Amino acid sequence: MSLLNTVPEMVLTTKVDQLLNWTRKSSLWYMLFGLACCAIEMMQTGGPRADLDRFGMAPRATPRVSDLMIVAGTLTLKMALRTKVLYEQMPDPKYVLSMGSCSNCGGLFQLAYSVCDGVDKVIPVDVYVPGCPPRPEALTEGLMLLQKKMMQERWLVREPRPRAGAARA
Amino acid sequence: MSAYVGNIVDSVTSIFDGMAVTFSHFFRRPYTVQYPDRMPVRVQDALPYRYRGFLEVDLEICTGCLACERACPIDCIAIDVLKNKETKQNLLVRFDIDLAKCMYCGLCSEPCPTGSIHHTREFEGADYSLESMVRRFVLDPVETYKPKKSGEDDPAIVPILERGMRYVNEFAVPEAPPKPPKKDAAPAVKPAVGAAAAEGQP
Amino acid sequence: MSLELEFDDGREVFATEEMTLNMGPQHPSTHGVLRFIIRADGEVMRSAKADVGYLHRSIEKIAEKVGWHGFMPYTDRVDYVAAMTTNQAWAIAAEALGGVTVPRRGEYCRVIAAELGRICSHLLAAGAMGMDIGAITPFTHAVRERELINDLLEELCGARLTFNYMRIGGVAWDLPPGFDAKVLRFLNHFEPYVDELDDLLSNNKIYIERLANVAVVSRERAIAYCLVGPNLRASGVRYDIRKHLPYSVYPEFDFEVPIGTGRHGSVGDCWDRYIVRLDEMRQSARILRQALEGLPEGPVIAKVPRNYKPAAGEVHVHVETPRGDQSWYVVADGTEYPYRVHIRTGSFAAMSIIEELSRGLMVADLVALIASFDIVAPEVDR
Amino acid sequence: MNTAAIQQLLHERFGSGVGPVESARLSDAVEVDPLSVDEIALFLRDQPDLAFDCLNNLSGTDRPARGKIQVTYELFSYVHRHAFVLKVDARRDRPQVKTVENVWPAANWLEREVYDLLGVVFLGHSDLRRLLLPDDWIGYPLRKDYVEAPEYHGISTVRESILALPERR
Repeated sequence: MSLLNTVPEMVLTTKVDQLLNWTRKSSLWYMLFGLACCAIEMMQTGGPRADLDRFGMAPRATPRVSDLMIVAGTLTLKMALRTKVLYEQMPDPKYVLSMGSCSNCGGLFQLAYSVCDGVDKVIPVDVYVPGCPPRPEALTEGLMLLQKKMMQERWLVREPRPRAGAARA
Repeated sequence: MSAYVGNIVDSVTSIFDGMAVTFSHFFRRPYTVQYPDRMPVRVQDALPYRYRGFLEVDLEICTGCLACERACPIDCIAIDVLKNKETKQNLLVRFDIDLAKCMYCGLCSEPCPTGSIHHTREFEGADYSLESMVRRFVLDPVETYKPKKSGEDDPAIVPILERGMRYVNEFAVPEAPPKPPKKDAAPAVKPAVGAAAAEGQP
Repeated sequence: MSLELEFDDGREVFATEEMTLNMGPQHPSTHGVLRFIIRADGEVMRSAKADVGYLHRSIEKIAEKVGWHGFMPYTDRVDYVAAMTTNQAWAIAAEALGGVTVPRRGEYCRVIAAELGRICSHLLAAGAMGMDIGAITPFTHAVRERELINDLLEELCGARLTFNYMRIGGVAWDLPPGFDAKVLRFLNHFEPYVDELDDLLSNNKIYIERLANVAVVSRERAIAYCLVGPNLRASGVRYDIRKHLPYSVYPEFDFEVPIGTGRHGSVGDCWDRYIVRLDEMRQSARILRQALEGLPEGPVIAKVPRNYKPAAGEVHVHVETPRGDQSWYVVADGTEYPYRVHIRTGSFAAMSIIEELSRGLMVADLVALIASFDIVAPEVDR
Repeated sequence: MNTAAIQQLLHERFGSGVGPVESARLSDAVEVDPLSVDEIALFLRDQPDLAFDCLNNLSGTDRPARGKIQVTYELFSYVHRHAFVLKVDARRDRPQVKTVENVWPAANWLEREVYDLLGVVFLGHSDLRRLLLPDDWIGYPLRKDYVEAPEYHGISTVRESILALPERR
């Protein structure tokens, strides 16, 4: 029973799409993938002041039940291989938010020998949030940008997602 | 037996202690800041003056001295200065800052003589691609700023320079008052990072 | 399946087939990316081998590339939970090599910033410990209090986590106007809060049962494994770099060095390591009050050339960070780049003892053990 | 006890294996033979008026100009509250040092770290594996002549800067 990508575009399907998107965007569960400094800011974002629960976002411990991977911190080469495994374990539809300079492009650790310069070398990234580390409000803004992107997605007539590794090298 | 009862009493009282703290929060002021809506002021305006957000350059007062480019440990600033042979003026043809790579350390804004490069209190810059995070400040080549001996009198530049000098003074070392900007603004050769360290003299 | 009696101490345990568990590197605990390979016999661990390095960012090598001033932002990232003290360690090392004297007001600014950072770090340690044991509430409380300190530090230096506040020769910026009043107001709010955290957590029966008498580290073992800071003091050694190998202006302040007393179990158990941190927060508040009172006037930074070139030499610097004595070994060769920087951090020492301590513990106790050592993964890996 | 007095004691006991006090500005050290460092360490720990019960720091420094890798031991005594720095020079082409793991258990990980990053082999170490880097890493990155590999498991280790325009110098 796969209706995905099969239905021609019409009024009903767009409304169904919008409903689906709205439900998904309002219960975005993110995986706790705190790697380094940004992890502290991510925890602060989940904490009482910024309170991500307002957006229906809750931290999850395992990739199997999460929709979003917030890559918060420096991705080392040793960890990069594991990141790919974790990403592949997440069920579709899945999103990746790259938080902070290190996971955007290596940032200040581009000089290092053991750091993977940018998480987009390993997995496709949907939203980049600049900052070192981004303050909780900046992360919230990035998440809202992701929600906006989700709202524009077409489900019944959607385009195929890019595969892992097909991202801009 | 008494230990058994004691344990139960202990458990109940300690849970009660904890719950008392928890319930007291019913009567405290809510703590959550409802970003981005339902805020009395923008977060940016509530941030302290020293907040190190995104970098910004005021080209009107940039002397093209390349001090910021040299101070940056990770080369996330790129400046190109050309010398115009006819007017003997330096032309700023490129001033790019890679905000995706920047680590917001503030080392670049410290040596700036006029406060041209400075941190703003902006932090909202999330985007779908990295290319959009490069701020390219020079769209058309502009002449670099040359401080006048008699003091600035151009009404278009005075407020910008005032803002810049306020920035410089705020962060300046109290001991050393900010020097007037130097005149020579020829692009210097950047030292190759790591070259000296790689030579192994003990 | 073999049926045999295992432990010598009278506990009768049927040994079942040994099982290898993998914990991490991505896991819900709050200490960064660590991985443990656990060999367990049912619930009882035979050993938990730590596999670290998932956050090895080659900071020591980068020091050889970016120069003396440029390395300061990197020290923030060595221990991001308490970046101020790491800043301070690097500044002290570079100043010692270059023969720079810091103005007194600069030293006071450093102490104020460092002690605020210490409170910040211990708050996270206490909160994360509650969360790892299973109590979520203390964590949110701790994060809430942290926000207040973050606000203060943001006003002081413009960043919430990676401060880059100190410079070689002093601090980058003087205290902003009205800052001391704000810190005092925070302290007046904070000191009762520590008691509240005490109420919420410390004497909770479940909490004590989970922590008391778990993973006891004796005095001799703590020293042999080079445990430092609160972990060492919990084992009953009264040794604090701030007091016994003083640096900066710490000799001018009156504060106590809390040690573990074994109130609910034996000296050196997980509960002691927790309570030492809680007591240290109170002592930090005390130092802060004295520092604000005695704040001298004057410049905050000495004149240091932008092209800093200390003469050749070597220096060993010890600084008391929230995770204990951070030992820096810095070699200069007279150029504008350090020749070698090595950092032995508190978490590194604590990580190395876990394999030995884990023998005979329950699997669930491992999380309590890691939390009680207050391990921050990038501090292990650097 | 100061460094000179300790050097005197060591010299009396071990003879030619113990060098004179080396003064590098701000820090005095005594250089000893790499293959007898374990005996010297045991002596330093067990002699009652020395009682160095804690190995505070152990680090390696590559000195290609001299063809040596220097291992520095920083000792501390919680009994007498005094410190002492011991140094060992290993040959750069075949660096071998006796382990002090049996004397101070803290040396276990510290020596593994030096082995990992500088390639010094500690003879008699119980578990000499890489500590921080992945097991299949090639080379010893803290050596001065280390060259970064272009890629690791298909992940390239360099990232072209977005700022790099063709006309850039």
